[in-house]
Amino acid sequence: MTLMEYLFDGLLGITLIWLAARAVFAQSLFGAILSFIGLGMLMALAWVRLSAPDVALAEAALGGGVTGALLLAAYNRLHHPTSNQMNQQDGH
Amino acid sequence: MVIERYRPFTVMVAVVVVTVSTLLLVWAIGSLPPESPGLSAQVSANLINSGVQAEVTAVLLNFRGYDTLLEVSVLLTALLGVWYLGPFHITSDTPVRGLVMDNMVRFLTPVMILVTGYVLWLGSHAAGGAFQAGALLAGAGVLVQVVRPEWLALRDSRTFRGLLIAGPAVFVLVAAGMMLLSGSMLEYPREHAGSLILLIEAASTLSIAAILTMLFTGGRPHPGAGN
Amino acid sequence: MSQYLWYALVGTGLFSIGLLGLILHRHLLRRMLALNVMSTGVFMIFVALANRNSALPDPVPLAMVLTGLVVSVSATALGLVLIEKVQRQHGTPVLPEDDA
Amino acid sequence: MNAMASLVLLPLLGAFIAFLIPRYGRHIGILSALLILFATLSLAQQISTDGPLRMAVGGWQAPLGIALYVDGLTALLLCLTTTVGLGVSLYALGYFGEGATGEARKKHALSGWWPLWLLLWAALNALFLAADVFNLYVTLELLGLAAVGLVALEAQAVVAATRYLLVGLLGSMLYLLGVGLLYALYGTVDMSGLASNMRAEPAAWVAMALMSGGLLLKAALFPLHFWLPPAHANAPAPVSAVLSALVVKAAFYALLRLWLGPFEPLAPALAGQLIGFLGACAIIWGSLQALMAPRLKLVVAYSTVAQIGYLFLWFPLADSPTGGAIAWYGVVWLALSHGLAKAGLFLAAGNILHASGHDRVTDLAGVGQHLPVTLFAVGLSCASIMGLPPSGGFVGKWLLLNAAFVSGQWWWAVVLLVGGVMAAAYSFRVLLHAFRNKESQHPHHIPHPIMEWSALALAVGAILLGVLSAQPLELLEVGASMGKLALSEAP
Repeated sequence: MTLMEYLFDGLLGITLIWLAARAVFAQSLFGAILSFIGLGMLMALAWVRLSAPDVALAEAALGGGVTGALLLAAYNRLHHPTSNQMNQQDGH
Repeated sequence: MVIERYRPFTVMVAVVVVTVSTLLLVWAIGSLPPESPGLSAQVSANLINSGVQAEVTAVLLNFRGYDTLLEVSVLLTALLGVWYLGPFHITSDTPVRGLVMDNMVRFLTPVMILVTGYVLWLGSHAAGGAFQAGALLAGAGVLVQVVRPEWLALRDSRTFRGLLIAGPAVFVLVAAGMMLLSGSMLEYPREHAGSLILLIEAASTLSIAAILTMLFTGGRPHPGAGN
Repeated sequence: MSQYLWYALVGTGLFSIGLLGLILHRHLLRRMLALNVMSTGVFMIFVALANRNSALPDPVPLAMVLTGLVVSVSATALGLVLIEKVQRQHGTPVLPEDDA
Repeated sequence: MNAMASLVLLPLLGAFIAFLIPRYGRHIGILSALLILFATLSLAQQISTDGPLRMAVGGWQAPLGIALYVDGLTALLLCLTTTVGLGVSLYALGYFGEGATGEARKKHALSGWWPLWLLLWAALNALFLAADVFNLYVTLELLGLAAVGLVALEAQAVVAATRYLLVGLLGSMLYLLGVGLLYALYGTVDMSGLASNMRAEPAAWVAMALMSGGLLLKAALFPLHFWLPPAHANAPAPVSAVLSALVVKAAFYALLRLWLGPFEPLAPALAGQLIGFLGACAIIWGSLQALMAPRLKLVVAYSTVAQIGYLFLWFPLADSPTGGAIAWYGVVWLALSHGLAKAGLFLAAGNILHASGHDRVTDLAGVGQHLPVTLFAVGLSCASIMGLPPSGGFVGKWLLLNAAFVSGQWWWAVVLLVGGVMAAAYSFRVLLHAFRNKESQHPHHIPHPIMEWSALALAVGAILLGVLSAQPLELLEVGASMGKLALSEAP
């Protein structure tokens, strides 16, 4: 491995840890969620570095993408509790 | 960072637990042998009989296909949990609109559908496959749901429920069919392995995408016609 | 330090940060985030350890991680909707007995 | 072979169809239950003549593929699952059927029961059959999510369901990390492969700690039991029955398999004593809480915490050359009879709640007048839980007591006796209130007869397990002695 690669892995790892710490302990919940999405995106990079392109693709789509969207949607619902309840009728 | 007020006892417990577990893990990982081939050799040796050329896909859908069968059922179970918790709620009063968003959706959706097909096909010989393709398609679904929900017009109908269970159901039916044919669950006849895997993957992609989009909306949709 | 070891340690770090958050936080959405960070760490350890041979990584742990990713998204989705219901019933996204 | 696969595939398929066509949910549910019964019986028959069975799924031998394994222990637990499952399915016909009360009346809860319950059933069967630690992880997740979905069918139980989910996720995450370490060490996740490679080394110790910790959390061993009482007490009655009778036991079974198989060379005597001590604490603490609980379902839930404790008394006794075998039969008998008795008790409690609209222990007067069958079910279940002869619970406790004396660890016998007395105390507290007559006042609803009789049938099963123990004992003998893994096909 070249020096560049060492540097890259080192920096990536430290950034991942930093984003994880923010995703868990950031002051604002919204910031925490954004950090988590960022973590998912950078994780994809880490998977590529670990020669796991399958996981990279899935992580980018699932970990960052879908989970991020789910978290943001949940955040929205928690913070705008008045505008839900479109219809209470029960279906089958 | 940090700052909710924690009870000192909780903090103490947390610090002790986390320190001990971290040290144990580092100890364990440090003690692992630095070389381990794992099952690479076995996977490559049997790849020729698996019906696909990509190793990860071969493991997921053939060698350890039973895990994957249960796993798509896990996804469906999560959906059912949400489904029976109550009806669908609109997240904001109006969809996100605007010229930029609108054009983006018009452009991106077909592109994402194309890419989904490509990734699914890619799975047979390179990085890709049903999960990645399904997640991508779900991304398109979420985007449309946010900007132009009327395109999807999610309704609780027999057809929609059929779409949700298609992946797991095809998987189970193939497993049961193989059991009746060859006497062993999920043992594909070698010449048909590739097409059976593709069938399972295609159905799973659609179901995964539908389920993930549904999960994003956070509840059961309203009943529509045809139910 | 070899590459796999470094990433395995980063994975351990993610796991520990998540665990710390899970124990400390009362807000359910934050707990869910912490659990997700933990699972990301677990997956990272899996993939890092699959990289211990000079050639391509062992595909079996990679397949396991893909399985785990889907399971974790499923559980997260169910959890998030449950949290929303808790908030609607109790006015706060915190488990009642934990509220101290 | 086909019977094994059917036990997983049938309920899965049933669940999908029940979701697709909710109108026929109950028909599909009962049909699936009957087919599962048939598959279970033929599997039990098969292994009692041919010995333990191992199946390579997809024709791929371990370590590349996944193996399923059935021996006597597996078969007995599958039989327990099928019996309880059939009883609960019949009960659900009434509970979620016409004239259902409370939350169950809501249509979505009605139609949600069948698909989720069949998924849970598939997960239980798959878990008992698993001989692969990663496959076990997937079944644990399926089990956990289906259980959470079922608990949440009762709107009041949302908080309990959320806590249940978080605890379950933490448990499976710890377990998964352990699996990762084991694979990194030995390049296999097959239990027999692991068992033959296992050596005492750091990563193996840590993996054992992580996996055991995760499973102990799911098995709700004191002090990790905090999540259980609210979830089991607030869920709909048939769900409570399944959770207490089967789901908790599934985690215990997984632990047993791991400690008897892969981790056998590692298990230190000290850990056995520690787990036994926690079991003893669970018995005392759970019984004490049951004695003070204001609601019947909470009494029953805390009783589960205590009864789980008994199962863990096996760990310190297992190593004893003389007492080990006796303790083994004792713990299996306790697990089986508790499964039947607790299912019956929770279903009966559901009837009482259904009839009077509440289940406050001090206001149970009149139950004997209006629900004699249900009260009889409560009585029989309690008899087994207390360990009165000739119930299955008595046989189990008697064997454990013997094992404690024979192995010279008399202190566990003290715990057993104290636990029995306390169980009698909380049982009689309930029964005394329930037997009191009340003037006039009719109950709100008389439960459908099938709800009363299915509860009674399960309770009778718990008693019969003590009387007719020959056949199940014979079945338990199939395979290597005391559930040790004869997992590999003659290497």
